[in-house]
Amino acid sequence: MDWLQQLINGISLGSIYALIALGYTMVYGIIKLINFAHGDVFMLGAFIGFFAITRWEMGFIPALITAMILCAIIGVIIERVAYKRLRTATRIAALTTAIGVSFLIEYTMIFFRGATPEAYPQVLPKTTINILGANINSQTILILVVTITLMILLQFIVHKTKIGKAMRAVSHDADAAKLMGINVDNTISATFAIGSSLAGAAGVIFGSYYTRIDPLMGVLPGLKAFIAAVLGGIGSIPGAMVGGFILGIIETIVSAIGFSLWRDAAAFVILILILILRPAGLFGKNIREKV
Amino acid sequence: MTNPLVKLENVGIQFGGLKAVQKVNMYINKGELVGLIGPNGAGKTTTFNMLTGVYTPTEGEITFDGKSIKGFKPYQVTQSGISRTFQNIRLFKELTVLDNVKIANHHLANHSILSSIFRMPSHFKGESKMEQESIEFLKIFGLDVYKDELAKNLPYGMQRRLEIARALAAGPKLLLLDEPAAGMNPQETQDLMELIALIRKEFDLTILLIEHDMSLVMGICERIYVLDHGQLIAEGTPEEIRNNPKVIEAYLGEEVVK
Amino acid sequence: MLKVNNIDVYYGNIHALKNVSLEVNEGEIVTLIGANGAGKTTLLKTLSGLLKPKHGTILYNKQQIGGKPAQTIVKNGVIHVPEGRRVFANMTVEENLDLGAYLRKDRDGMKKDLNHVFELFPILKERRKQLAGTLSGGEQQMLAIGRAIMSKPKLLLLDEPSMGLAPLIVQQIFEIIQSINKEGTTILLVEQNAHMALSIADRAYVIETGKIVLSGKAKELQESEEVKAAYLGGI
Amino acid sequence: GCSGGSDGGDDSSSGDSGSSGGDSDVIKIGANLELTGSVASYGSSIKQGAELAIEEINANGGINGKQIKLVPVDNKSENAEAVSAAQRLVSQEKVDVMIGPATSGNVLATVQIANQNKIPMVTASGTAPNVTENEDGSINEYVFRTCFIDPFQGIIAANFATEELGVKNVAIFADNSSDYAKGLAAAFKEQIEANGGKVVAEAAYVADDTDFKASLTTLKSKNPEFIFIPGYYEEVGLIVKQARELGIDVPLMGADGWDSPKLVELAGAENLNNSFIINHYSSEDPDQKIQDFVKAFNDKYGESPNAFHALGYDTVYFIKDAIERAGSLDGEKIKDALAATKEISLVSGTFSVDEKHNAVKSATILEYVDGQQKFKTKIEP
Amino acid sequence: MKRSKAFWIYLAIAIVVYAVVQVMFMNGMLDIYYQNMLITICINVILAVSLHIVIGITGQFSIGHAGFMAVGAYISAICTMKLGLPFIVGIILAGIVAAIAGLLVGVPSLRLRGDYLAICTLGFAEIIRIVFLNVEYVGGAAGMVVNHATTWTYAFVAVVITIMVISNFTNSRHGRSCLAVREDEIAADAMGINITYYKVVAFVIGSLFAGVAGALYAHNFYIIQPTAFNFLKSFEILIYVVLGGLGSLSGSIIAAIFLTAVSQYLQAFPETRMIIYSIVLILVMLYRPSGLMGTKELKDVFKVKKRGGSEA
Ligand SMILES: Nc1ncnc2c1ncn2[C@@H]1O[C@H](COP(=O)(O)OP(=O)(O)OP(=O)(O)O)[C@@H](O)[C@H]1O
Ligand SMILES: Nc1ncnc2c1ncn2[C@@H]1O[C@H](COP(=O)(O)OP(=O)(O)OP(=O)(O)O)[C@@H](O)[C@H]1O
Ligand SMILES: [Mg+2]
Ligand SMILES: [Mg+2]
Repeated sequence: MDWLQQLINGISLGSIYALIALGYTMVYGIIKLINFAHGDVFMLGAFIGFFAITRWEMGFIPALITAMILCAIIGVIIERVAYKRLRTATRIAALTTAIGVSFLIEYTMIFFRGATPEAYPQVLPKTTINILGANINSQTILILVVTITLMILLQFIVHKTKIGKAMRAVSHDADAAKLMGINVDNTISATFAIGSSLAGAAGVIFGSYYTRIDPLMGVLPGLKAFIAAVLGGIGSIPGAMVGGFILGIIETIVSAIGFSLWRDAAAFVILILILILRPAGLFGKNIREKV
Repeated sequence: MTNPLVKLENVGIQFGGLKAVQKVNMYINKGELVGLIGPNGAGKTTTFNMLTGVYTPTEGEITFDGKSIKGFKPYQVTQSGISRTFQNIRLFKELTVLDNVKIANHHLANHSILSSIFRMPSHFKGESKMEQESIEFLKIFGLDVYKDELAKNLPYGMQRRLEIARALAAGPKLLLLDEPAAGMNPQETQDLMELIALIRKEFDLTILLIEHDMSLVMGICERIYVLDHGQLIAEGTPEEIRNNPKVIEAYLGEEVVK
Repeated sequence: MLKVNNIDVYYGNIHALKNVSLEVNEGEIVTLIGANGAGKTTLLKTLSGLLKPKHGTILYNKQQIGGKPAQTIVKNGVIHVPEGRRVFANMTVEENLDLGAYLRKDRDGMKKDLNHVFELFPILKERRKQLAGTLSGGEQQMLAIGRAIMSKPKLLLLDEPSMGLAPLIVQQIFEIIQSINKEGTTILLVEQNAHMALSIADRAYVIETGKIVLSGKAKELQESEEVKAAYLGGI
Repeated sequence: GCSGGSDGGDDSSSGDSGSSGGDSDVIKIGANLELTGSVASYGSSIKQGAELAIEEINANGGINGKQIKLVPVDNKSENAEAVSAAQRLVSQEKVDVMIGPATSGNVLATVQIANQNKIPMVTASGTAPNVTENEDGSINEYVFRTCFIDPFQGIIAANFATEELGVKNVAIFADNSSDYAKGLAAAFKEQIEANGGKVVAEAAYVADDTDFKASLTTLKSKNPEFIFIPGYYEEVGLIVKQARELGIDVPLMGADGWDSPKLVELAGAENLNNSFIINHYSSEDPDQKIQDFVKAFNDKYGESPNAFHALGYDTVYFIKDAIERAGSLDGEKIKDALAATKEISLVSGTFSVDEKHNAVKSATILEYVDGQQKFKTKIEP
Repeated sequence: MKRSKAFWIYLAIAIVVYAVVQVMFMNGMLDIYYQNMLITICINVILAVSLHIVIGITGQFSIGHAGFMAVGAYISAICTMKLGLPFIVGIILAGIVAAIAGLLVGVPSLRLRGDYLAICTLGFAEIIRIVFLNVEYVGGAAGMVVNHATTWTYAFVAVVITIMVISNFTNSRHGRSCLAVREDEIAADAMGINITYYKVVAFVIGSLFAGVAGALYAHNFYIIQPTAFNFLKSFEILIYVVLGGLGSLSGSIIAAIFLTAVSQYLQAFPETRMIIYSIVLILVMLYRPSGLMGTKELKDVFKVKKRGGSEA
């Protein structure tokens, strides 16, 4: 029953990617910025959760909520301070700033607490369920449920609510959106708040699932999550989730057949193939510029 | 009559379910100035896009100068002698006026990358020839005073002219103008008409133009095609078109005719 | 209704509007004509809050709105149909229209207005589910006006609504402008098509390189030799 | 005993100072370390250890009456930066001795600078054999280390597996992004096969991975009786945890890269049962020196030391001992003194420097029992 | 005539700079630390300029430049260390093979635009790195020990050639075509420019010089390891180009020099090094989003000044 175990491994890895990718895709969707700092907000979320649990002695759920709220605030601050002025600048200037913000968060964190990792306390009850010879961790199921729930919630927000419509309008043409009476600044802030709180949630869940957190922990998952978002079609919420799962499963397969060192390469190969064959990703709409 | 310069036979294109253009048959003889009019969304720009290789027709055949150009990439179409302007101005905004024209002139020069990198004589010869020719074009359009200005800093009317100058610099036999008078006031439109007449003579051009300004279309076109819902509904001289009830109903409305 | 007093607007160092004053009374159609780059668009953008005046005041129903954020101005019923259509390209026609009614809460009224828009522009009804970005230029212009109607404008700012439209549609648009006006909406119309604009307007202003150079009754301006020479061409 | 904490400074001399550097009342120790970048935690740990040692030494009167000044320079965990950092230390800061980078790669990038400028360099954790010994068998004269070399630990682990645990079919799960882990894995494999055992499965991971389940599942299906996991505690903690979750309950073993109190927190005490670590020392060791170190470290930094901390600490004492014996700050003399080090007793064990400039020291094998390292056996080199 | 004058001026400046530095080495005013710093600056300038042609001139958003640098580094190291070829051959082969790598990467990926291209090039660079990580012939993770061969002369000559080639390319009909591609692909296409061809050409030239920089790098730092060429390295190069001003050759050169110097200076402040670096980066981007030089070149700045001066 190895393959079943591997499938479960893949899904549990993928759901973490998916969770981060959801926030990525939202932020990208609205201001077309590859927010490299997203992975670092994820890291901050993990640390906030850690402190909430160890210092302030909170339970898992309160810690999760605290991390989400604080990350939302951090996300809004980052946007207001660093990105807002650059809305009309070139994409590459914004991207460079995002790289700068990412470094700043990482190294400020290192400055205050060093680079050594921290171990998350065991907060989630853990039972291992054995199905057909495969071990499923109850946490895996929890993550899966959380990811899918959040995905549905987000999809609802973006497509059915007023703020969602405003988000999409702003993403296409901010000036025209203003003329509809939409408060563009608030809409963008709301997007960052939602995206960052998702990253925060992902951080706490990641921490309690894998136990290790450190100031640079956001770099790789951030990149992977971005790949997942692109795979699924950036801007598409179900796409981000499916992209996350696909990436998780592919990485698992590659490792399982003994090519674990090529795992990241495989992720990129898939990404490139998708981009070349279906540039808008699996769920994205490819709209050609009309001339 | 001799062979037409360009011929569209049963050309059509579909976007998803939408048949934007269907079964269009058109020809333009060498030296003619032909208009293409029709309601918004009729498929005029789409027809230009098919002619210039931006879209590949899903059916039909396009021949230019006796050869099929269907499936050509836009740059290949241009190199074989068709160039165009755009409905929404698409200049190289951050480049100078002169560079805009030189770029269009590009494919007429032939010094290689290596000769440029190593600054061989052919590079200097080629570049100075390009420079001279480009300035000539600018002079015709009264743009030579602006030659070192960035394109984005030109007044709108000048930008429209520059678009035409640039298209001409690509050395076309057939020039396609997509709403050249859009956004111009009547006075400017008048000037434009004179300009078109001038370059046509000067460069021995064949011109196909799209325009909603009837004063221009009726004033200078020798023959007019009318598209509606992707299909040709009329063809004829300005006089015939003006009085064609189908065209009046679909496009002109009563007022214009008066 | 609208009173603009001595405003100056800059783009960085470029002084785009110089000491501009104008007035629009309730129920009027006022048109602003002028050559390319004269500053017409700049003026409308300032009125709708996309740009901020450096000096001067803009009074709307006696309230200062100059420099206020766009959404506040929209809330007050000043609706701007921007130049170059600016429809939401990746959203459907229907979603675009919905966004026009972003600040509205009266569902019944919205439904009625939607039907009204579809009556005015039947092609939009046909293309309801199509993405706005793939519409032709003319269709997009109609959508932009339709979207503005959905915002229930009290004062409608129209920036070159006839640009790139077929003659028949231009006539229609001008008829629609008049009928919107009859229904009680005040209109400030910016146009290149001076003939048409002057023929439906009550009053007109002429702007040249950022300054108002002429103003008066539309009929009078239409007869004025100056205007004829500069803006009406030799027709 | 020699050096150690409390009674180190008051030896002989201190009168004259045949210093080569300009200012005569301080000894400058440059530290070219990974303080930012991908392995910042290693470099920072070494720096903390070194700072503690220097503080102690200075408090006790310094070396030959001179205070030590640490000049830390960041190499961003990059080869290129390591080179310029070394050059900076040598030509700008004019240091007397250098503490070398933490990773073998970065040490290799700087060995020629140490040699050419005759500034002795000691790495705390550059374990690759070719750090001190070139491919052609020549020795990098000015380069030393306080850590084990890779093959040593690999062989010990293999012998322990076959002899003490009596297993035959083993698996290896190595950190492939680290030459350290790869070196250990290679030596282990060779020795296991020499001992008549068999490597039934091999897998690898790279630093910063967090999910190892796919490879572990594959390893499990080959039914090994023992898994050797050379690597660093950051990943090993997660590997052990995930292995146990997947139902892998065979003995696991690693080397000094495992050593950190964090390992227990990361893996969970229970999961670590039935696993073994090769280390320089045991923090359980009642030896006063070790207990003093652990306490002093805890007092200063509020956490328990890991192997990098201990090695960084020892590196300073190793240098101090040599300078004292050299009686001069001349690079060549210090180098000779370092090379002549015999039986120096430090926190990470008692060691001598052999002709290849490697630290010859005993290794301790410890077993994790409910989160505590329990002494299992000691292996002499 | 005008152009060749510019060329001679350029050459004269280069010779003077070279001579001055050389003299300072000889009389010991610059020690090995500064020598190494100058070589590092040269390498970074080559990297910056070679990415400038891709991003600044052609507008193709590539953030995987370190991949081509890696190819150059490893190829040259193989040439000198394994095959015993002279260093200069190593440099040339490094450039050629990196250019071929650029071609192989460019042809499929340059069909993409903007951020998608960015992420695709990033992916390719990581794949290249992972390949080297897994090839034992070049030492895998442990890397390859490489003899020191890069001298100030090699580095400086390489910089001079790189700048000359790229600036000559830019100031020709070919460079203008690349600019057109940057400005508006659809319009460029309609003007008869084979946009794919020029994108690939620019990418190949960029990769070629990145390969040369890689060769100099490999032979300057004694060892090469795959981690040296990860995406952070690519970002570093990207930052030179963006900070200098997209489209400005002299801007990228100045930024590369400035940032290399700052980074070396900050070595002694490890705790705050990256914090300062990132704050500088963010501030420049916020207050000069088009980079230090914008699209201007150094000579434009002087021209304006001169004109202003004569009027006054
Ligand atoms: N890429 C595309 N995808 C989907 N539909 C398209 C696309 N391009 C054009 N269309 C549709 O084809 C039809 C014809 O468009 P076209 O731009 O050719 O009109 P036009 O005649 O130029 O109109 P106008 O005078 O307003 O510019 C329109 O209904 C438009 O929506
Ligand atoms: N974003 C901008 N930045 C700098 N200058 C601008 C900007 N937008 C407009 N301008 C300048 O301001 C002046 C007025 O422009 P505006 O767009 O208001 O003219 P307009 O009368 O609407 O012309 P058109 O008929 O072309 O629409 C012009 O000189 C123009 O170049
Ligand atoms: Mg059109
Ligand atoms: Mg305007």
